[in-house]
Amino acid sequence: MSQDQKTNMKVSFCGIDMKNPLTTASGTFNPKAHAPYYDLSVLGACTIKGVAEKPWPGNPTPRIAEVYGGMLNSVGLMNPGADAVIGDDIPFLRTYDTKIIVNLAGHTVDEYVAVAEKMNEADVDLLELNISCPNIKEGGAAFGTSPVMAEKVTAAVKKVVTKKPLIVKLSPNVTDITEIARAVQAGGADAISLINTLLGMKIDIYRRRPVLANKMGGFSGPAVKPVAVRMVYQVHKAVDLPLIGMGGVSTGEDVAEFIMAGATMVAIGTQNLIEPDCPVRILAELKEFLNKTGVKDINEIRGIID
Amino acid sequence: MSQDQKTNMKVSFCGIDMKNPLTTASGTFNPKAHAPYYDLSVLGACTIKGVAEKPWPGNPTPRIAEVYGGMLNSVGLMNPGADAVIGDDIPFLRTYDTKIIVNLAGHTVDEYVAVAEKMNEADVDLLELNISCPNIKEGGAAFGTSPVMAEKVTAAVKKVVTKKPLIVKLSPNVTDITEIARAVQAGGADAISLINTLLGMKIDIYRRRPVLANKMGGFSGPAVKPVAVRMVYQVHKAVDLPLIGMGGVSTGEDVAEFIMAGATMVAIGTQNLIEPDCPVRILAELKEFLNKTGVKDINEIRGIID
Amino acid sequence: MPTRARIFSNQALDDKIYRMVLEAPKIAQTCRPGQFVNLYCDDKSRLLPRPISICDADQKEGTLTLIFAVVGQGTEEFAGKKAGDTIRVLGPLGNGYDLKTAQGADRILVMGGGLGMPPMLFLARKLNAPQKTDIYLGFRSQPWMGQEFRSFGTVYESSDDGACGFKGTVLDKMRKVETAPSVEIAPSVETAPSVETAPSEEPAPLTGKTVVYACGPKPMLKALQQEFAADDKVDCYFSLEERMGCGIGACAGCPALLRMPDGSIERHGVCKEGPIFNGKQVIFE
Amino acid sequence: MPTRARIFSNQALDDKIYRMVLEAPKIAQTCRPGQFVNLYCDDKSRLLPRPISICDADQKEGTLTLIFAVVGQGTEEFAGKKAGDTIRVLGPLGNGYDLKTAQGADRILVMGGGLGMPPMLFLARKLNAPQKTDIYLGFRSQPWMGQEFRSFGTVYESSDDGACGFKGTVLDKMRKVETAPSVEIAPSVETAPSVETAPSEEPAPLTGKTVVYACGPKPMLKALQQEFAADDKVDCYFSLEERMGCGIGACAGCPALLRMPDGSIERHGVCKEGPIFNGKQVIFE
Ligand SMILES: Cc1cc2nc3c(=O)[nH]c(=O)nc-3n(C[C@H](O)[C@H](O)[C@H](O)COP(=O)(O)OP(=O)(O)OC[C@H]3O[C@@H](n4cnc5c(N)ncnc54)[C@H](O)[C@@H]3O)c2cc1C
Ligand SMILES: Cc1cc2nc3c(=O)[nH]c(=O)nc-3n(C[C@H](O)[C@H](O)[C@H](O)COP(=O)(O)OP(=O)(O)OC[C@H]3O[C@@H](n4cnc5c(N)ncnc54)[C@H](O)[C@@H]3O)c2cc1C
Ligand SMILES: Cc1cc2nc3c(=O)[nH]c(=O)nc-3n(C[C@H](O)[C@H](O)[C@H](O)COP(=O)(O)O)c2cc1C
Ligand SMILES: Cc1cc2nc3c(=O)[nH]c(=O)nc-3n(C[C@H](O)[C@H](O)[C@H](O)COP(=O)(O)O)c2cc1C
Ligand code: FES
Ligand code: FES
Repeated sequence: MSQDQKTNMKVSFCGIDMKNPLTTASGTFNPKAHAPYYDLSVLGACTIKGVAEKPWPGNPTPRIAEVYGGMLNSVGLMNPGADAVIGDDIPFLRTYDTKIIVNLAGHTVDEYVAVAEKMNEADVDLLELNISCPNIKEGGAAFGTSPVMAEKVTAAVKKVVTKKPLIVKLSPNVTDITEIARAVQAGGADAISLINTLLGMKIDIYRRRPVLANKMGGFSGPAVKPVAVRMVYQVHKAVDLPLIGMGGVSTGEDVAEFIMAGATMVAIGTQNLIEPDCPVRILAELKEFLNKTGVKDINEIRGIID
Repeated sequence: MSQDQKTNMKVSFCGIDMKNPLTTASGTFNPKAHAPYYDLSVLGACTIKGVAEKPWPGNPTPRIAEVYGGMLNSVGLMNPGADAVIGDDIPFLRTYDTKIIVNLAGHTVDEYVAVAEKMNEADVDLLELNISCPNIKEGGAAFGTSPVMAEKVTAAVKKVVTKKPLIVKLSPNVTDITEIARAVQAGGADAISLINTLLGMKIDIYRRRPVLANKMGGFSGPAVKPVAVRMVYQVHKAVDLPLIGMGGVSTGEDVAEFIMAGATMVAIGTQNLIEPDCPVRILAELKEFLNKTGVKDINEIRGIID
Repeated sequence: MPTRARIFSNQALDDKIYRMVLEAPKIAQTCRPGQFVNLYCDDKSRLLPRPISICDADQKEGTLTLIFAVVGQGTEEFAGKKAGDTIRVLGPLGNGYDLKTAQGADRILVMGGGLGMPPMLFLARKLNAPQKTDIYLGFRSQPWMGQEFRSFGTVYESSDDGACGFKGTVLDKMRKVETAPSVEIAPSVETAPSVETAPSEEPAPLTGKTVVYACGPKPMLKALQQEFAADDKVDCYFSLEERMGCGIGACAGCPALLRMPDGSIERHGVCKEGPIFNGKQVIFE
Repeated sequence: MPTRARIFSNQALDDKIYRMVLEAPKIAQTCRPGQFVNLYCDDKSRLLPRPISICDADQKEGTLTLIFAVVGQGTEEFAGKKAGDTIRVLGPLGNGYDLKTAQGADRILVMGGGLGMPPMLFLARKLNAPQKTDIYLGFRSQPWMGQEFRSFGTVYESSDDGACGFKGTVLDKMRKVETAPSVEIAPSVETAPSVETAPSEEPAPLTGKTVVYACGPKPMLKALQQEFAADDKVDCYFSLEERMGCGIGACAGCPALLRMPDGSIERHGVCKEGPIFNGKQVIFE
C-alpha cells in the first residue's frame, strides 16, 4: 500500500486503448459543467449525454426527485441536437486527453440511424446506442425491452456506424437481461453497456401527486447497485462482448466490483451529480485497492467471479 | 394533530375486515420471534413465511448480505413444512386479535396445490401464493415471470382454495408487471400482493467471490421502494383486484404512499428485521399523517394518484 | 469538491426558520448576490444537494450567512446542527444578479417574498444605493428579518395576515407606494422606530428607468411579470427555483422556459444559467 | 426497540480492536455469558445489525463491555464513537452458555481464539470455579487482553507468531498442558508476574468429566471437535458465527447445521437457538 506498485490501469475496449477503465455515465456528465472541478483527462473516456439528430425539449419539471440512496429523473433526453454537440461539446472535450463516447437517442429506427450517421462522421471515438431510456414513450425503453426490436435497431444503426465501435446500452427493466444482450450481439453490437435506470416512482403524499411531473422516472444511485452488478455478471456469462458496467458506483471498490463481475470499463453516473470531481477520488481508491490486494494489472481481475 | 380525530383505519380486504391496513411481509416476520417485542394484535394481519407441503432446507450460508439501504437474502424458502406451521405458528397467532395470511411455496404446480389444499383446511384467513421467490430454481420466479405459467399455477391453486381468498404475490423482475397481474387475475386470483424482492448480487472483492453462497439473492429494504411504488401504481391501474403493497416500507408515510398508489393493505418487510417492534411506530406515524392532513377514513386516499 | 465547512452559528429566527453562519472563506470571497450554495446531508439516505441562496457574505471574516426554512428531512437535519459542527457545502453556484443595470437606473425595487427575502440582503448591500432603492419584504405573519435591510433603502413590510406592516402582498404594497406622487425620499438609514418609513414620505412613482429584483414564490413573480410586462422602462430580474439534481449544470434537471425576444422558446438551466433570469422572458407554467 | 445507549468509554486496545463500555442497565441485568447484542449503525446506508458478544456485564453499574475488531464500515463507525456519544443497541440476544454442565464437571476448559476471547471473560466470571478452570487464549501476535481472566482460572496464552506465550494454536498449547501428569493446581489468582502459570504447575490430564467452552475461528472449533469427538467424558459448547439479517430469529438467515444423536440433520438459527451449540453436533461445511 505504501509504495505505489504501479498497477497497470490500461484497458483495451473494442480495440481502443483507454488509460484506465473509468468513464462517465451518459446524462450525468456535462463537459463544460464538470471541467472547472477537475482535469477531465483523468478519465479513460468521457461519455456525454444522449443526443438526437434534432433538439429535444425533454419533459416538464419537476424532473428530479430524491429517493433513499438515489434519485429519480425524468429529464426525457432533453438535448440540443447533434449539430450543437458536434460544434460545441466535442471540440471542447478534444482539448483533453480522454476518449469520447457519444450516447445516441431516437424515437424511431430512422431517428437513431440519422443521428448515428452524423456521429459516425464526427470526431468521437465510440458511439453508445441508448435503447433503454425509461423516460420517453417511443424508442428508448420500447426498443430495450423487446429482443426483436433491440436486434432490429442495433442492426440498422450498425449498418451506418462504419467508423467507430458501437456500444448498445441496455435497460434493467426486463425479465431476462441475457436475452436482450444476446439480441444486440446478434444485431452486431461491438460492446454492451448496462444498466440504464430502473423505472421508479415517488409520491408527494402531502400534495397527493407524483413528485415528478412525468409521474415515473429513471431510478439511479447507490441504491440500484445490487441489480446492476447482478446484470453485468449475468451478461458477462451470456455473451462474448466487452462491457461497460454501471449503476450506483460511488467508490473505487464499487469499480472493482463491476470489473470482477465482468466489466471492462465502468461508468460513474449519479455520483458525478453530487460530487462533481468524484472520478479523481474514485480512481485513487481503485488504485489503492489494487495495490493493497496485490493486483499488478487491472485486466487480471476482470470477470473472475465464477 | 393534537386531538385524535379518530380516523377510520379499518379496511375490507377480499371481504375480510382488517382493523388497519398493516401486515407483515412474508419471510420477515416470525410470530414467536417477534411476539416478545410488541403486541401482535396491533397488526391488521400477520403474514407468515413461505411454507411448502414438506420441509425445505433452504440454501447454504451466507444467506444474508448488506447493501446500500437494504439487504440481499438467499434463504431459499427454508421452512419446516405445512404440518409444523399448522401445529405451531398458527395456533400461536390465533391467540392474538389479528388475521392470518399464510404464504405458500412450491417447486411445481403439484407442490403448490398440495400445500394449498392443506392450508385451505387450516385455521387461517387468507392464502398468499408466492410465485416470485428469486431464490429457488424451479417454481418461484419461473412461475412469476411468465404470464402463461402465472395464470396456470394460479388457476390450479384457486381450484383447491375454496375456503379462503387467494392472494398471488408477484415478482418485480419482469419487463411488464401489468401483464403478469392480468394473467393472475385471469387465473382467478382474489387479490395481488407486490413486490417480492428484486434480484441482486454483491461481490466480496477481497475474497473475490459473491457474498452470498448462492451468488444472487433477493434485494429488499428502503432502497427498492421507488420500484415497488411504481409497480403498485401500475397494477392498480391495470387490474381490478385489491392489492397488498410492499417494498421498502419503513415509516407511516411510506404506508400512505403505497395506499395512494393503490394498495388496500401494506406490508412491512425488512424493517421488521432491523427494528422488531416497528409496526407500533409505523402505525402511530400513519395515524399522525392522516390526522395532520385531515383524512377521516383511510379508504378515502386509496389510489388517489391519477 | 463539496468541502466541509465549520458552522459558526445556527439559530432559529422563527418557527422553522434558521440562520446559519458558515466558515467558508473561498466561497465568501468570490460569491455574488443571487448565487447559491449546495448543502449536503450527512444522512446517507439523502444524497442530493439542497440549494440555499447566499443571504450574505463577509469577505473579511470569510463567513457566509444562509437563512433556510425547515420544509423536509434535509433542512430538518441542517436545523439540528450546532456551532462547531460541520456541513458539506459547494459553491458559489449560479449566475447571480445583474448589478450593472441598477447603476443606470433611476429607481431600484428589491422585492423579497418569504424565503426569497434572505438573498435580497446581500443584493441590497452590494447595490448600495439607498437613495433610489425601495425594499419590499413580504411575510406570512410575524417578521423574522428586516432590520438588516434598513441601511440599504427604504423598507416596506407586508404580511398575509397583517401581523406586520401592510396586510397584503408585496405587490399590493408596492402598488400603493410607488404610484403615489413623488417626494424626496429620505432613506431610512437612521434609527427609525419602525422599519416601515412613515406614510408621509411618499416615494416617486415609477417614472424613470427602474430595475426590479425579485425573489419569492411563483405567484408573486407571475404577478410582478404581469404588472411590468408592457412597461419598457422597467427591467426585471427574477430568481427562480426548481428541483435540482446537481446544481452545477450537469443533469439537465432544472430547465427554465424562456421566451426570447424573437419569439422562440429556449430552455436554460436554473442552476447554472440561472437562478436569475430576465423576468420578462420567464414562461411560468 | 433498539434503544440508544450512552457510551461510557471506547478505547483502542490494539490496532483495530476496541473496548466499548455502554450504559445499558436493562441488558446488563438480564444477560448471560455467551449472549450477544445487536449494534446498529447511524449511517443510513447500513441498516443491518452488527452482532457483538457481551464481553462483560456489570449489573450494579448497569454497564456492558463489548470488545470488537474493526473489519468493515460498520465497526469502523463504532470505533469512531467517543464517550458521551450514543449507539443503538438491542439485546440480550441468543441462548448463552449452559453453565449447569460445568457444575457437575471435574474440569473446565475455556478456549477463546482471537475475537472469540472477549465473551469468555463474562463466562469465566460466572463459572467462578478457578480451581478447575483452565483458560486458553489465542492471539495472532501481541496480547490485547488476558489479565482480566486471572481470577477465574489458570490462564495460558498462545500466539500464531510466538509474540506472546506459546507459539502455536490454543489447541497445540492445550494438548501440551492437559496431557501432562496430574498435580494439584494452584489457580493463579495471586498476582503472578506472568499470566502463564509456571511450567512446573502441570495440570491434570483430561481424566475426569470435562466441559469445553469455546469461541473462535472456525478452524479452531473444527479442530476441537475432532479432538474430543470420541471422548464421551467431554462436553463441548461452541459459539458459532453467521451472517445475520435480524439477530432475533425472524429471517431464517443464520442456520447452523447440527447432526442430532439419532443421525438426523437439523437446522437451528444461530441467533436465537444459538449462538451456543453442543460442539459435537455442529456440522462444519
Ligand atoms: C436556487 C435555489 C435557492 C434556494 N434558496 C433557499 C433559501 O435561501 N432558503 C430556503 O429556505 N430555501 C431555499 N431554496 C429551497 C430549498 O432548496 C428547499 O427548501 C430544500 O432543498 C428542501 O430540502 P428538504 O430536504 O428539507 O426537503 P425535501 O422535500 O425532503 O427534499 C427532497 C428533495 O427535493 C428538493 N427540494 C424540496 N423542495 C425544494 C424547493 N423548494 N426547491 C428546490 N428543491 C427542493 C430537495 O433539494 C431534495 O432534493 C432554494 C432553492 C433553489 C432552487
Ligand atoms: C453471535 C456473534 C457474535 C459476535 N461477536 C463479536 C465480538 O464480540 N467482537 C467482534 O469483533 N466481532 C464479533 N462478531 C463479528 C461481528 O459481528 C462482525 O465483525 C461485524 O458485524 C462486522 O461488521 P462491519 O460492518 O464492520 O463489516 P462489514 O463486512 O462491512 O459488514 C457487512 C455485513 O456483514 C456482516 N458481517 C461481517 N462480518 C461478519 C461476521 N464475522 N459475522 C457475522 N456477520 C458479519 C455485518 O453484520 C454486516 O451485516 C460476532 C458475530 C456473531 C454472529
Ligand atoms: C439525470 C440523468 C440523466 C440520464 N441521461 C441519460 C442519457 O441521456 N442516456 C443514457 O443512456 N443514460 C442516461 N442516464 C442513465 C445513466 O447513464 C446511468 O445508466 C444510470 O444513471 C445508472 O448509473 P448511476 O446509478 O451511477 O447513476 C441518465 C441518468 C441520470 C441520473
Ligand atoms: C429474509 C427474507 C425472506 C423472505 N421470504 C419470503 C417468503 O418466504 N415468501 C415471500 O413471498 N416473500 C419473501 N420475502 C420477500 C418479502 O416478503 C417482501 O416481498 C420483500 O422483502 C420486499 O419488502 P421489504 O423491502 O419491505 O422487505 C422475503 C424477504 C426477506 C428479506
Ligand atoms: S440541477 Fe442539474 S443541471 Fe441544474
Ligand atoms: S439472523 Fe435472522 S434468524 Fe438469525
